[in-house]
Amino acid sequence: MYIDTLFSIFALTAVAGSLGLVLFRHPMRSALCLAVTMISLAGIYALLSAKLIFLLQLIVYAGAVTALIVFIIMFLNLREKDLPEENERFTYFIGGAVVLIPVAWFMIKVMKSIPEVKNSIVGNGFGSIKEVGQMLFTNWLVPFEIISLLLLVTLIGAVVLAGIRRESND
Amino acid sequence: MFESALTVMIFLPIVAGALILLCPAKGAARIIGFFVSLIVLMIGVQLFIDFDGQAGMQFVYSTPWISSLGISFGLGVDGISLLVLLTSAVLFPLVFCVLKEQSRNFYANLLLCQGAMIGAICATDLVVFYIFWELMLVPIFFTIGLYGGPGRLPATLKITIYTIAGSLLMLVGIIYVASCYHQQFGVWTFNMARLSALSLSGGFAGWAFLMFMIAFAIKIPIFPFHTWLPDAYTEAPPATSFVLSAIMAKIGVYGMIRFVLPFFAPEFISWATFFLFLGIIGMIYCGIAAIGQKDIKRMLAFSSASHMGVIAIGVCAMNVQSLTGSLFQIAAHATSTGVLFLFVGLMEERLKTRNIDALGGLAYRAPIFATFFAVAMLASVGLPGTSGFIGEFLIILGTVKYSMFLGLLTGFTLIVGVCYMLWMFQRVFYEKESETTTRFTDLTAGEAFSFLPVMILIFVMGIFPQLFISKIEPAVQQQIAQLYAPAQQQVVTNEISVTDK
Amino acid sequence: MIEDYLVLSVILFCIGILGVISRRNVFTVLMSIELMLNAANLAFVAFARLNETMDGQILAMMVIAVAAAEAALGLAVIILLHRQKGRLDSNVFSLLKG
Amino acid sequence: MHDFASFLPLVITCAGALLLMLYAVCPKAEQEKASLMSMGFFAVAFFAQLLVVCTVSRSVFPETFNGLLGVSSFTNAACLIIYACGFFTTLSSHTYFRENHFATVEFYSLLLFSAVGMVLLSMARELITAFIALEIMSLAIYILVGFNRASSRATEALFKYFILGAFSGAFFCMGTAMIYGAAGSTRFESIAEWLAFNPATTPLMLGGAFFLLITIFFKISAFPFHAWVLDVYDGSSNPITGFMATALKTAAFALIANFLALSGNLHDSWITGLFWIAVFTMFGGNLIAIGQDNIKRMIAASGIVHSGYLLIALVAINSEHFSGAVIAYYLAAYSVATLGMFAALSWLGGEGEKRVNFDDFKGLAKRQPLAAATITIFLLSMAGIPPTAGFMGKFYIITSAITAGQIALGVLGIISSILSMWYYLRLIVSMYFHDAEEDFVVNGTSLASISTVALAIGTFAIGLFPLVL
Amino acid sequence: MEHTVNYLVCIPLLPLAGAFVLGMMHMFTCKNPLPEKLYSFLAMLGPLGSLIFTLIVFATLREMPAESRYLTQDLFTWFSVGDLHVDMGFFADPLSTLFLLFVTFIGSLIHIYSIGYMAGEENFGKYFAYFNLFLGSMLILVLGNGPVVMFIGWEAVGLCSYLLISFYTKERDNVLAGNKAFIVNRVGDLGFVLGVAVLFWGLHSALGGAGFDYLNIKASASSLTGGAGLAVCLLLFLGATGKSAQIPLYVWLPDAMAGPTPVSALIHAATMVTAGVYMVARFSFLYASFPLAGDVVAWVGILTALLAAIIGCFQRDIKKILAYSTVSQLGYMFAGVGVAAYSAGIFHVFTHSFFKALLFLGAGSVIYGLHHEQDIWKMGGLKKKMPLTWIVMVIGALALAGFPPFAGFFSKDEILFMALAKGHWMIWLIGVGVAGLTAFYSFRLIFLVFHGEPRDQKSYEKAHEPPPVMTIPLIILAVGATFAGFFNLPSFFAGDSMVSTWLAPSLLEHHSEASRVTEGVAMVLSIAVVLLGIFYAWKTFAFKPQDKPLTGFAKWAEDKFYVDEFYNAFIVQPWIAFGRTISNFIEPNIVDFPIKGTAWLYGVLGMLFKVFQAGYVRVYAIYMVIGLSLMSIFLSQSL
Repeated sequence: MYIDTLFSIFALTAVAGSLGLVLFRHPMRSALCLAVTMISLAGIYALLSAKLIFLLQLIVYAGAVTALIVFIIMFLNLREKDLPEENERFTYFIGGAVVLIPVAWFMIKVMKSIPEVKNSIVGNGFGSIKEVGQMLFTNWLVPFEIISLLLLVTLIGAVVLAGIRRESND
Repeated sequence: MFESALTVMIFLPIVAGALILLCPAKGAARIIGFFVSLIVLMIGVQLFIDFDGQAGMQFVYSTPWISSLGISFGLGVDGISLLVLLTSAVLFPLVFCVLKEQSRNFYANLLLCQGAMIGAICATDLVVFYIFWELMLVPIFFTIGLYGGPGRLPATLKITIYTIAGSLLMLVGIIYVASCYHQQFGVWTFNMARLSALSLSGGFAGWAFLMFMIAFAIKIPIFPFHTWLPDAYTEAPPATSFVLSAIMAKIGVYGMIRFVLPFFAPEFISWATFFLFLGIIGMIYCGIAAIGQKDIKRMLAFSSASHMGVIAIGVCAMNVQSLTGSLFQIAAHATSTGVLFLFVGLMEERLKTRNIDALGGLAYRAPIFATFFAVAMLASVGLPGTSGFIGEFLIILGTVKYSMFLGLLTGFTLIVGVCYMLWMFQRVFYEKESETTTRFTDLTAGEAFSFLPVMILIFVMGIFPQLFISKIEPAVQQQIAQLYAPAQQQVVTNEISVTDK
Repeated sequence: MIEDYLVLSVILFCIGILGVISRRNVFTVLMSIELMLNAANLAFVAFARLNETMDGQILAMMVIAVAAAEAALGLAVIILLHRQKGRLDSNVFSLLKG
Repeated sequence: MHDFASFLPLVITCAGALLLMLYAVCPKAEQEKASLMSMGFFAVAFFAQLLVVCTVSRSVFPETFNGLLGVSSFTNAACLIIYACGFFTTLSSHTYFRENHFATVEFYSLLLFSAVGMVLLSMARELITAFIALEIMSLAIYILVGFNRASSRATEALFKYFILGAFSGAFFCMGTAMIYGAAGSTRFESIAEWLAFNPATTPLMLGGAFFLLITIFFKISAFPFHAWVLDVYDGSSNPITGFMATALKTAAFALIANFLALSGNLHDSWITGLFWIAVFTMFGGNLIAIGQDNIKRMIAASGIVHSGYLLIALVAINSEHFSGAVIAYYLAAYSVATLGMFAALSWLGGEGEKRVNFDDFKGLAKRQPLAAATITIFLLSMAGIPPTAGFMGKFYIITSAITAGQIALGVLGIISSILSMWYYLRLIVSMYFHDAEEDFVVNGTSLASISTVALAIGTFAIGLFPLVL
Repeated sequence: MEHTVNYLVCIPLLPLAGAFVLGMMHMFTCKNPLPEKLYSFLAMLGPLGSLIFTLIVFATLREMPAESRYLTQDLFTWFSVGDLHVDMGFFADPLSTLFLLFVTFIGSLIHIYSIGYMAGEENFGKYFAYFNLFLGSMLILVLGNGPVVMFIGWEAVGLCSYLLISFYTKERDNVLAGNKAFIVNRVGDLGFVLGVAVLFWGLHSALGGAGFDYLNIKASASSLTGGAGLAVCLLLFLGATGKSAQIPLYVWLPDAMAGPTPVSALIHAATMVTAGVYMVARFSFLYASFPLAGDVVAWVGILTALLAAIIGCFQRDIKKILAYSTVSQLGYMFAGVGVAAYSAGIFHVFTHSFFKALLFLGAGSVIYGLHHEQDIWKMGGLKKKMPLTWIVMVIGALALAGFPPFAGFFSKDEILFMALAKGHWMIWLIGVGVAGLTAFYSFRLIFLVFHGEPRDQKSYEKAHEPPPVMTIPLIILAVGATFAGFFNLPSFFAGDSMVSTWLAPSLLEHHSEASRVTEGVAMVLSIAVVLLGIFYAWKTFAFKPQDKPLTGFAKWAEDKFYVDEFYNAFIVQPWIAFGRTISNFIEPNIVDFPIKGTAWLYGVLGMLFKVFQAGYVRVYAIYMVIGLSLMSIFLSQSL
């Protein structure tokens, strides 16, 4: 089926991207790999009939967040000597993988416990902007509202931490 | 006696102590402390006079505190606690009279300590008991740490952590007992009398029993839980050593009689021989250790531990005579060894040394002091006619009933005591005068008059012990009867596994 | 099969964890965390598909928002760190220890 | 009273946060005024909450906010604690920033924001709401931790806390996803319904709860997710450390208790796990605390131990009639003592927190007897010496454990509290039994000293009149 | 018959009150002492008052019919716990009255003597305070209505003994001797207390809560079963060996001579040391029912007599010789009571108190005259300088040696004869041998001190007869030592055994009859042995005796067979060494080890965990992941 084929492609890209993200030494390359993963995931969301999420993933993640990260990397003007050597990262990666085997095994076991459902595109309203939006503003109003608080906090935080500060006792 | 007499006895010193801490006047502290303790003494004596030996728990005061767990602020006195209470009420003014201690802080701590101790003695609710029981350690910690000798820091940490370790374990025991009651009767209560209906054994109860026992064994202390004692008693200022040995250790014995016997009767009966044996080992071991000491206070510390071993033996022998003996000895020991600590304090105050080898010939320079010291010492070795004899005799008599062999071993207390005491007395008071001793001055009239009541008490307790015994004996009879009575409500406790699925 | 999606989510999640523990570069660590959040999102969406309720998608949306906020703050932190030491090696920041 | 009244304190805090944020923009804004304002907001919120506790007898309609937020006596108690913590933290901050000059108005705004997050967290009856509240709280706290940009220690603390916090947050998401997969909803109500017919050991539910718990364990610094706590406490400023140690823990415990109390089913399936976590947390914390020379690190480590005690209570909670009273009481007792400690440290720490080690406080009792006495009271309370609140808290916890049949846990808890005695006493020894090496000059009476005394009195008051129960 | 009187208490109370008054006076004025006359006067009031009351008691008892001849006075309940009910009360029967009589009488005499002996001493007042205290205690011991009250006196006399032995406290040896006396006595007291305890538990059902006094004990004694009864007897006898210096606890008595000589006379010869005999006699009803215990008593007694006599033959110190002779004579007494010849034993106590007090006081005069010289090898020829002392000493020695018709002869012979009559011929044989040794050493003393040439000219020059206040008591005692024996003239000499008859109601005695011929032969034999002893002493020491170092057995005997050294090496030193070991090693390193070890372990783990806090954020993440991993493993099992 084409869904499965597409899934395989997206999945492989996503995994490859994520591996690249983790293993590339320079953050710029990692950031690009992250973008690849994000985009693959967006495709997967589409396969899962989550239209709105598909859009958001592309706009917010692949777009805004990755761009922001890339921007900051450029902004900081990182040179080779600023970056840690990290020759040991493969050792840690493999060691970590060994440690993680039980976790992964556990999680996969958990995930595999679900009933076998074949994925197919669900038509109509499922996952569309209107339906999701309706739910968001009725049932899920509270989280939506408090996310605004969260963003406010982030705003202040970014200003306080990285912005110009007017010292209190000037 | 007015209804809230006990409450006053507890909180008057505590409040006065807090006030002393807050008020800046330095000189007044000692006088305030003295008068407060005097008031407590008068209430205590009046209480003793009004006490009716046959009437069980008296001067009861109770007000609910935490109702969801059935905890109430309950106070009362019965034959078991009477003498301990009397001791802590009567001997305290002495501390304020004789020692010229440093600061108001010190007196405040002493008053807090007295309040807490009286609280622990009078409490009829286990939680209230526990609170006071722990509370009384705090002033001890501070007085040793602030006013003790050169090795005070390790000593005070050791006594504090060691005894708290024991008592915290007891807390588990207390809660366990109450929860057993809850399990069986469906109500929460920490009231001693109601909990006495339990007679726990088996399963976790055995551990709970040991938790109680170890807490009290550390406080008493019973061998081998005594290792905090020599350091603490030696490094503590004299008043604190006095309080520790004269009263605080006794509350351990009191607790054992009051709580362990009724709650864990079957366990206690089956463990009694073991603890009795520990008491004997402690008595002999500490008695022998006392011989090797060069520091007179350290020697007294070991002596005190040795005597406490005897008192513990009396409890473990579990009959009317031995138990009465133990209770009587609680008061008697305070008048003898406790007072000896004060004497040594005086001596140290004047001579700045406690080293036995540096002393000698004190008796020639200070006959009154020597006489008083000798009286207390003889009481401590249990000379008939002094307070020390009755208790020791009853304990030995009772232990002989428990077991001839153990009785024989207990009898060795007669010998071990005199060995170190006489040798010490010889080197300190007799022989040639040493250079240090020439600085010594005899007791002043004030000091002599302060100690005189205790000296009289030593003889009164030796010659008219029935005054005291008649008030405590019925309660002891009842306690023993209850111990051996087939438990009316045997609680079978199931082993509760570490985790429940 | 839905579970394939979930397994993918698990794999990404684990790779994210590996990123956090194997890297010293602060940027990469931050991105690894983003990856983990994405993996969780994938699980949300997959479960939403499985349960055929859209709640999961809304949840995923929320997570995206939170992840964005976190990323923003994280970048601010990185700027701060860079100002302090001029380096982005996480091991450089070990003043507090013991 | 109206249902919304229950949310009034939250609204007040939130409004306060926003107002202060706006005030920060004002060019004449002064941080000292801001501190007084936030003090006022916290006080008003506290009394509003008190009013709510005393007057609202009905519970909120389940339909309100679609059941995503809920109010119970336990959340009320937790909110009270959070507001009080906020109040006393502002008091301490007010004094702290007399000698440390890096505060701005935003500081107080963020403080209020984090309180909002905490309150939301304790009220949340839905997982993603909880997650967002958690993030509000955490992000605000991260910023507060790193507020002193000039200090490399603060920055490092911020960095560690942020990375690890975000890392653990991802687990929360994953857990939520799994629970959503299992129960089809993330609302507590629906989960409880689902659990009524399905075992809690259904793999997805088990895994979901597991990942959720990991995040909470991280926030309450349970072993082995504890390692950050020392460094972060060490690096952040005194008032914030106090706030983190108390309010944040309260909120996190409120969430975990609410969650586990969903159904007996769920709780029972976690007893074994919680048991071991509690044990390791208590003992690990103790062993870390023993080697510390820095008071803040010591308190951080002791905070781990206290989390262990609270986990005991979690093991022992009875989900049939969950009131959370034991947990709330212990949190209150712990908060009072810890806040008091940090208030005193804010007051005595001096410029740039120059006095932080045990040795720095040698002889304090001779120079500042009142301060030494109050610190002693707090330490005794933490150590659980009667008649302080800490003792009663410990007493309730052990009682609840034994009542629940967890005797071994009770015993281990007690053993751990024996072990903890050493490092508490060590500071007292330092203060009282050594001679002073400096004068401990502090500039006059300050709000922190007042709050120290008030909290010291509170320690006894809570201990002697445990009204919560 | 009315048995309750109200004046018994006065007998012990008067000296005790005297002791209190004197003690207080001395304590508060010891820097500038009051005149000695005042002390002397006050000190005499107590003993004399007691003597008068004793005489009243005696007279009252004589009025009573022999079967129920006793007086009691219960003051108050001393203590009453459970079944145990002890009244503070006094009890006078013929046995105690006999003791009262000679204690008060000799006590008074020695008080008078002391006034002279102690004149000019530093602690004159203290001495008399102690002396009065002793007398009061001894009277409590004798008068107590039961074993527990008796124990007050029993311990108090031990205390006085301690105080008076170490009277010259500046010398370490004196105090050590005092300590030794007290501690050894305490070992005995252990036996006493345990004996009383076992006795009580043996009888408590029979007593049924009645007072634990002699009358009730005697009434219910039959309920005492075999093992317990034997244990009671042996334990009580252990007490007696302590107080009365028998094997194995005799070692303190010779050292006790460190005290002033009148003290030795009164306490360590005449009165206190006989308390053990009194006690055994008091419990004669028990010892009579458990013959095995009696045998033990008799054998211990006679062996002590032999051992002490042998040692006594080789001592140089005049007081040590007398001390060993006291031990030896006490051995006789125990042999007597052991073979159930209670009245004979008690009678020997009675006569012994006269002649031994006489000998000690005489020795005291010699010492006083020679300014505290005690070595008999440095004396000699004192007959001329101190004729009166010489006469009384010779009387004393004859009485001690058991030469007829002096007091010792009748009492000792009675014991020996009773032993023979009851079939204990070995005891008799040893007893006779000891009699010979006794004669030898007592006359060795006489000859070396009073006869021959003065060996130390300097002290001889200064020697003088003591003042009358000392000599008058000597004369009175000499009269007593001469004639006291006639109080109990046996039927062999057509006497009426007055003392035995008097004592009969108090003692449970079965008289065994033996033929007059046996009695006569035994008597002649013992007199012959005594004469042999005196003759040998005369031959060896009367003319130019040689003070040469002893060798072999004699050396052993002179060094007391190294018993002290044995005790020292195997009990005292290990005890002290053990004490030091405990405090230096065992306590800190073994008993305290769990505590210290825990603290150490705790510290080490703390350091370890400090290392774990590495400070790297990645490491912390790794901890989390490891934890996660372990928990996953754990949880996987339940999937």
